[in-house]
Amino acid sequence: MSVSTSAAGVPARLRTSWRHPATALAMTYVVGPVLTILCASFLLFAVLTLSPGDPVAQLLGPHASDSARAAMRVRLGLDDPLPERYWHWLTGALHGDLGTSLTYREPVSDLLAPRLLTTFVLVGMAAVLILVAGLVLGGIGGTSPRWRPLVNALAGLGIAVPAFVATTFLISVFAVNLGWFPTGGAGSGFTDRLWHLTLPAIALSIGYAAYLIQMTSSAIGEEAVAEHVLTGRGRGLPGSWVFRRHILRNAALPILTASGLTVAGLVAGAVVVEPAFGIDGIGSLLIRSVSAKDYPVVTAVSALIVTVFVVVTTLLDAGQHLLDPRLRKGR
Amino acid sequence: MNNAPLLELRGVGITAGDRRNRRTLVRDVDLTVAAGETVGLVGESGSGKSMLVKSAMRLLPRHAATSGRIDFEGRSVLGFSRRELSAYRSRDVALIHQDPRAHTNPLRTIGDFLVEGVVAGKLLGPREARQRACALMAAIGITDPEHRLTQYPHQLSGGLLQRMMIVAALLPSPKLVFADEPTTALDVTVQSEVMAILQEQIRERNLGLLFISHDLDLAAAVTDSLAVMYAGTVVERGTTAEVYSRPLHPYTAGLLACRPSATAVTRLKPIPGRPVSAYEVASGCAFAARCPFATEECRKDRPQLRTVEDRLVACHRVEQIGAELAQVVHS
Amino acid sequence: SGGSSGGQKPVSADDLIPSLPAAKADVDRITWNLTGGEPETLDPANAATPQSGQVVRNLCDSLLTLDAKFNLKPNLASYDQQSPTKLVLTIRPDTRFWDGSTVTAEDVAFSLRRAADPAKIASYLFANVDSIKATAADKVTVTFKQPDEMFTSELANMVVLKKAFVEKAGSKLGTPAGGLMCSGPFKLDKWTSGDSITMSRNDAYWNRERRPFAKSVRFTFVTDATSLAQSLNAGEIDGAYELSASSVPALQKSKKGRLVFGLSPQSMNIYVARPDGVMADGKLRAALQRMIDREALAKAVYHEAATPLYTMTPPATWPNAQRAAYEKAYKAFETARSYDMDAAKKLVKSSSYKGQQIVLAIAAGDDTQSRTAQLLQQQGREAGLTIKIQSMQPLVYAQAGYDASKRKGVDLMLSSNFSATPDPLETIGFTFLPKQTYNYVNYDDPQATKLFDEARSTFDGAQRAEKIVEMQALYEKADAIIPLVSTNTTTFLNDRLTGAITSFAYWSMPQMAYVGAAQK
Amino acid sequence: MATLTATLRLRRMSTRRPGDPLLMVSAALAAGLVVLAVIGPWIAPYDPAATDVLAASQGPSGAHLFGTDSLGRDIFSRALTGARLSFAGPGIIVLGSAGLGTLLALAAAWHGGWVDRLLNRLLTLLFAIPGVLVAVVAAAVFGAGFWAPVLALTLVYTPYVARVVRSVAVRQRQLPYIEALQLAGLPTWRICLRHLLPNVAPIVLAQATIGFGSALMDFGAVSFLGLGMQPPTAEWGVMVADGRSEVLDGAVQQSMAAGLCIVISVVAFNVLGERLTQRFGGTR
Amino acid sequence: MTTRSVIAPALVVEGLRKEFPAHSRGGKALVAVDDVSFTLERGGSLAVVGESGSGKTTTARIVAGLERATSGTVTAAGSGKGTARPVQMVFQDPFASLDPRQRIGAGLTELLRVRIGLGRAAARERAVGLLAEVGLDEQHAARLPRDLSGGQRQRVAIARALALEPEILILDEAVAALDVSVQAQVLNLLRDIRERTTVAFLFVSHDLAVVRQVTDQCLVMRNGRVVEQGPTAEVLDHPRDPYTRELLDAVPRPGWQPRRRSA
Ligand SMILES: Nc1ncnc2c1ncn2[C@@H]1O[C@H](COP(=O)(O)OP(=O)(O)OP(=O)(O)O)[C@@H](O)[C@H]1O
Ligand SMILES: Nc1ncnc2c1ncn2[C@@H]1O[C@H](COP(=O)(O)OP(=O)(O)OP(=O)(O)O)[C@@H](O)[C@H]1O
Ligand SMILES: [Mg+2]
Ligand SMILES: [Mg+2]
Repeated sequence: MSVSTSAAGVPARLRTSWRHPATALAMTYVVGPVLTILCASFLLFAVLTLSPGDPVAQLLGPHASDSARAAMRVRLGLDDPLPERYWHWLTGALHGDLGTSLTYREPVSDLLAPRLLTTFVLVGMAAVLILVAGLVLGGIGGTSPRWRPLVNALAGLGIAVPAFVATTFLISVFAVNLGWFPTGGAGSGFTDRLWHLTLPAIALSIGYAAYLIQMTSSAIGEEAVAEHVLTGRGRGLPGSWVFRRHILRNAALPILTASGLTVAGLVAGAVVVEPAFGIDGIGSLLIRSVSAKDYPVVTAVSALIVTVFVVVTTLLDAGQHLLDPRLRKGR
Repeated sequence: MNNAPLLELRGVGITAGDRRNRRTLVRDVDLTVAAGETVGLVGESGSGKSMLVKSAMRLLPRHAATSGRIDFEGRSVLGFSRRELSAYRSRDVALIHQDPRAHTNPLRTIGDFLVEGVVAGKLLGPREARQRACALMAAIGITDPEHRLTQYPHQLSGGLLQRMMIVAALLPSPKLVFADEPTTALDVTVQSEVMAILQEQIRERNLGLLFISHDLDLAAAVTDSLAVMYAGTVVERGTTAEVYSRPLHPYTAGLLACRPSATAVTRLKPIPGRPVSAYEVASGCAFAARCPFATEECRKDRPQLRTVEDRLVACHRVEQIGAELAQVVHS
Repeated sequence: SGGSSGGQKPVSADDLIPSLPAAKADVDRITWNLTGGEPETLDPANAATPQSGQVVRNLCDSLLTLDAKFNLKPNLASYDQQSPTKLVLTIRPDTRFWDGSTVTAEDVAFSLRRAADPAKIASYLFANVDSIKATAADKVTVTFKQPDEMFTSELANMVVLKKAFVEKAGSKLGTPAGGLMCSGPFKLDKWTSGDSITMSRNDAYWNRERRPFAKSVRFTFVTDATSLAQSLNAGEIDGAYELSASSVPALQKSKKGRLVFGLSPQSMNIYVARPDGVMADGKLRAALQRMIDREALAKAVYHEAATPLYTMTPPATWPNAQRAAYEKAYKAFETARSYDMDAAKKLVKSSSYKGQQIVLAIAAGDDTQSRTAQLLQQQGREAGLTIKIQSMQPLVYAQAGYDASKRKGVDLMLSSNFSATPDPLETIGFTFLPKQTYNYVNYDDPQATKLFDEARSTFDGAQRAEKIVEMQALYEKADAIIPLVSTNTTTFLNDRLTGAITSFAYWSMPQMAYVGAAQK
Repeated sequence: MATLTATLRLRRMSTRRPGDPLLMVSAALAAGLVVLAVIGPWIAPYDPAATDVLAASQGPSGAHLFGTDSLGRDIFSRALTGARLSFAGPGIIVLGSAGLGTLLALAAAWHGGWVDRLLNRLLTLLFAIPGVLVAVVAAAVFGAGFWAPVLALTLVYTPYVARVVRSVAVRQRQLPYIEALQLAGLPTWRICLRHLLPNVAPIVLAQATIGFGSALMDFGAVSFLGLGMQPPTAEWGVMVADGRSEVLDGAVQQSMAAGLCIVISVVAFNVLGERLTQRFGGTR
Repeated sequence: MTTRSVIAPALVVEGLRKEFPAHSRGGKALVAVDDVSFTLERGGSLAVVGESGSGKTTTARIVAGLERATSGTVTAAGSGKGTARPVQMVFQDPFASLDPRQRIGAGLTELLRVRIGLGRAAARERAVGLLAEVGLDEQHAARLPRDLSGGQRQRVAIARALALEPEILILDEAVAALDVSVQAQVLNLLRDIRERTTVAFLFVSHDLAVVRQVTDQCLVMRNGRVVEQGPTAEVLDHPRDPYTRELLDAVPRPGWQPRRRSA
């Protein structure tokens, strides 16, 4: 996905000039992210609420009387003013109550829990694939000028294969023609689940892995020609020493960032892949709930995706501050 | 070791670029540095000074190639095996760069930086190396050396960092030091101090020094002999005193003449035109276009270095223009 | 593959199969897919979708039931229409809930009253009901405000819950957390949200004959046609109903199992969406009837999982006893509305149509609807009509079904209908009585209305058929609905199993109880 | 200082290097694709909507280069015709986001201070909401179709453009030539439009080119999910989705043809964008 | 030169102070310029020298109006021409002080037309004249900055500054980035300009030899403060402040030996 593939770089954080160190830290790592999550969830909540289509249409079927519909709307609080509804949802969410699904008539948290597990396994597998492929191939591309063109070409191609095209291709080849893998479902039990989720994980990971390969390769490549690396060479340091302590150590920062962002974006990527493979994770749930205008579910899932993203980027930020002495001690 | 000079360059040429457009950066350079001798290499920006040093350490980028002979203590540097090269770089020579900040790894401490050369080369154990580094720092007047070891490059001023570069260069007790414009980025007062330290240490240890600068006055003050470069070639070579007081090449003379005097207000005598790079010169003397004495011959044939009055000069018309040159400089 | 449709000739009603040969032995486990996806709820009063209804029927006993050929039979209760406005249900004496407690008349009355609550989807069925009372230990009496012949057949889909349990479960009833308490042949084991519903055999089931062959049944929720077909082919899933038309060709070739078509009251129609607009011209509607090549549609889009349909009420809604009467009337329409592009073109020419855009609304994301619409568009072009397809958000589309304001600017609506009972009256009522939900064109013929009311109060099948046929002759003239195809129930069953009900009657009976091993 | 000069010279040298074969090839390919997209509907051998049930699901043949789909439509014609819509969406997305992003970036770079900080906050917020989510929700609000995903993706892409352009513009803004122009008393709008903008334009172009590839994929993805363009529209994402139901039958031609079209286009524009970025020295 | 000082000064700077907010948390504000006062005579030439970070550039930028002083006043003689600014500036980096996408001639005519209000033809003519004044000819007008050498660019920058007929020309290390052989050309040009026009120079530099050539007043700064001030020759030949002396001692020259400051 793009946004997926175009996902790049860390959102530049504000460097606020707050006087007190503790305030500044809290600002960067707590208040900012929380504000972002709140704003994002409110935006989504508001936009969705304002969208056309009456959820009651599905709840009561076509033959219900107008008064029954009206009563249902009141019961669900659909006619309350927007801020009130959001506040209601938010306070509930803070107490662990994400509301009740309109279509499934059960608590959103009950809907989410099993699907989160599925999505988590899928995303986890994809993350492993991405990190392994990205770091290994990227490392080869970054260090070996001989292999670099091939690695770059592979990555360039991989980035251009959207998950949904990969999905179709993989199903046709590995599931239908070769019959090695199932085409859908999440499976049950550990190995069965892995087996079911292999193709989806591959489809999900292609674009991201290619992106990571590029980032890794170029981070290492750039670092390898940095002047301080030249100094190291000029001092007769062994190649492996220079590679580990100067190239890898320094390239680790951008690579870590790219890896983190990739993994953070995976949950969103699952939105495309899950429905295509008939996997009932939170991605499929989101798509279904959007068309049913099941706004408690959509808001919860969206908030979850945004939260994962924000938490990961915040951690990355913190990680950078830890790893980079220039940031650590101020300037 | 006998009489062979420490470093000897014979007919060194450097080209760079890809197959379709290769450029000559340095052409046919001869240069020697004897043990305990300080040789100055001066020339304007782009004349190929840094490239020459890099080639002497075999640090040229991949797309650049060296031709000719480079011998260190009679052994061909260009023919070194990997291990020999590593030993050569770690024990025999050291390089001090113009921009210390770019040449130190921002993510590692000064301590790591100082000792890694000797530790990786197994010349000293880590603890011993740190002690030696502290001793050396103290000797060149750096206060609180222990604390400095734990600091990061960004926490040090440029002058201090350049002194650290000197410490790092001297720690493995090399025989020859390349100093590539070590003070260009520094204030005059700091420059004076850094130069004093460098000179002191070089003299104390009786090391060879190839000192690169575009400041003729500075080079003249600290070196025993001088080589003047223009457009990738050495145009004049001799003892500092002679070259400085009585230049034989029109370019050297022009350089001396165009420096504003620190003591008197005079109308300057600039060299017309602009400095060119080696690849911009087709045939003939590179300086011909700017030389007031140039003749048809100068424009056609490239003059070779030849011995004139104990000196090497690359000019067809040395004999004819000697008197006029003296006037140019001293009027 | 078992006696399914012969590949070449179009599937006709005679080729349809009501059920597969009876099961021979027990099986441990059956995995069955709910093609519509995960049920939203198992609360019987709201279980109106194919998938939720299907599951509920296995868990909870309906008062009456159908057989594979749509004949109404007593089940948990037998009925006695004591007068046109009074119906007495007698509950079998030996029936028990899963927890062993007896099913009482109070439970039955409670379940019916609960379904009649206006906040429940099924409540519309109770429009004519006056009261529901437990009148004896085993008797429930239903009285009507006006005679309602349809109510009885709806009892095949009316199930009984244990009152005490329902009151305790509250709003959680029928959710993964709340569960159910019924008396059906299967007990609900576990509903794992997002994954599956499992149920196991109720060994204490009162109806020995209907004792399930399968020890346990697991329902999966695969919605993607490709995935489903692949899982069926691989034997991972044993069977499924209502398979998507697009997977028919692949499954017909399957070596793992057989694909069977059965009679179904489901149909695909075009509704004229509003009384005004370009489609107000009757000639144009008549042209539509003739320009559509229903055979080609059944073939190309449904891969023969459908049969051309020429009246609004599909043959499956005809009561078996009066089949001949209905069929005779139907044949006339079949001839009059047969595919004839020249006739269609003439009709268009003679109409007031001036090349305006005719907007055809479909539900976004519905593959079959989309293909059907594309074919219609193409045939419209041949006939000289410009049809524009407008995909509606599923929710908006659902709303447009009953809310005229959402149909603004829409001329035609593609819509699939289904009537759960073998009784044409229900659909006719909603469509051709004044002010009814689907009466988009404001059809109002007092004569037809009168016939409808009479038919509804006629409990004699033959007489009712007469009235309905007469009424049909009236309302079909309006061409307010252009029937396309009657979609068959497609069933796939793994060869290791048999016994499945393969007509749409499966929806009104504990269909999983019939499925068992093909071999001893 | 001398080395500063030297590196600048070096850069100048590299930017004037005449031949970048990859740049030329990708530019030609991209241009060719755009031309095809424009004239596609006119040169398509068949009516892309014409169904022919008798010739359904055929493999590639002389009459049908890529075969036919399940309704018997010519896939080649559909792919050709589909190029127009498949490109129009991303085209608008890229134009919109590049315009808006550049505007915001210039404003932030010029004013600095709170304007910059506000923009930064806004971008952080937008970054946190995944694009697919926005597109999905937009489809829910405005209804599936062309404009909902296009507008949503425009919004999603804006911060990416804005961030890159902002960093370049800030760098330019700090260069003395801008200060010299200010000192000379030229009006701000003139400096921004006549001097700053032309100098960030190459990077905007490069960014937009890469963005086009991504937008092509995202737009297709939204259609694939059924929330964008709807069948029977000939559009690549729709075609991939449409062809999925035929995959079981072994008829992969529709999905694969459309998928390949997407991949080839994205590669062309990505490579072009990357070469442009390299040439104009921006950051990715 | 002495006769000039009779006229009203071109620039009077009094009690200039500039603080930059602290970079990092908890840090104190950085005082870049602290109580700097000086006067620049009309047609005069004042050098500001000092080590790196002493506040030279900051002072110059405040005078130019590119930075706002924390306190203190800057009074520049109002230019008679009305529209044009009285202060113009030439920057250190010749590779960054021209719009890389604008041709030399176009840049000059733009200024002349927009700021001076000349017509198209007049502006072009004047532009050629200006280029000639800085030793460039008409053919350079059609070039882009990247096609010029560093020295030529710096000439163009000077021409641009002169185009607006300023009272004061600030040169911030304007020759520092140039090769020595070219530096001399530009220094000579600056001298010519001083002789030809009445523009006053505020010449920021750390190179004392250069300062001697082009200025007649001198201001030595350290840590934002003025440590010594006076006629250039006086200051350089008979420095009174130890810091000035140290600066002078550090300049390499024949027979010079580098020395350690402390220890
Ligand atoms: N990596 C490289 N590839 C190609 N050309 C290079 C490279 N590095 C430098 N050059 C070119 O080589 C020539 C000599 O460069 P070099 O850096 O040796 O000059 P220098 O005398 O050290 O100048 P300076 O005083 O600016 O440091 C210049 O024309 C420069 O543009
Ligand atoms: N925009 C700014 N924000 C914060 N601090 C600044 C800023 N500009 C300059 N300073 C600081 O103010 C002090 C004086 O800087 P200034 O540039 O005026 O020195 P300078 O004398 O011109 O030095 P150089 O010779 O290196 O150009 C320095 O410590 C510098 O770090
Ligand atoms: Mg150099
Ligand atoms: Mg400065």
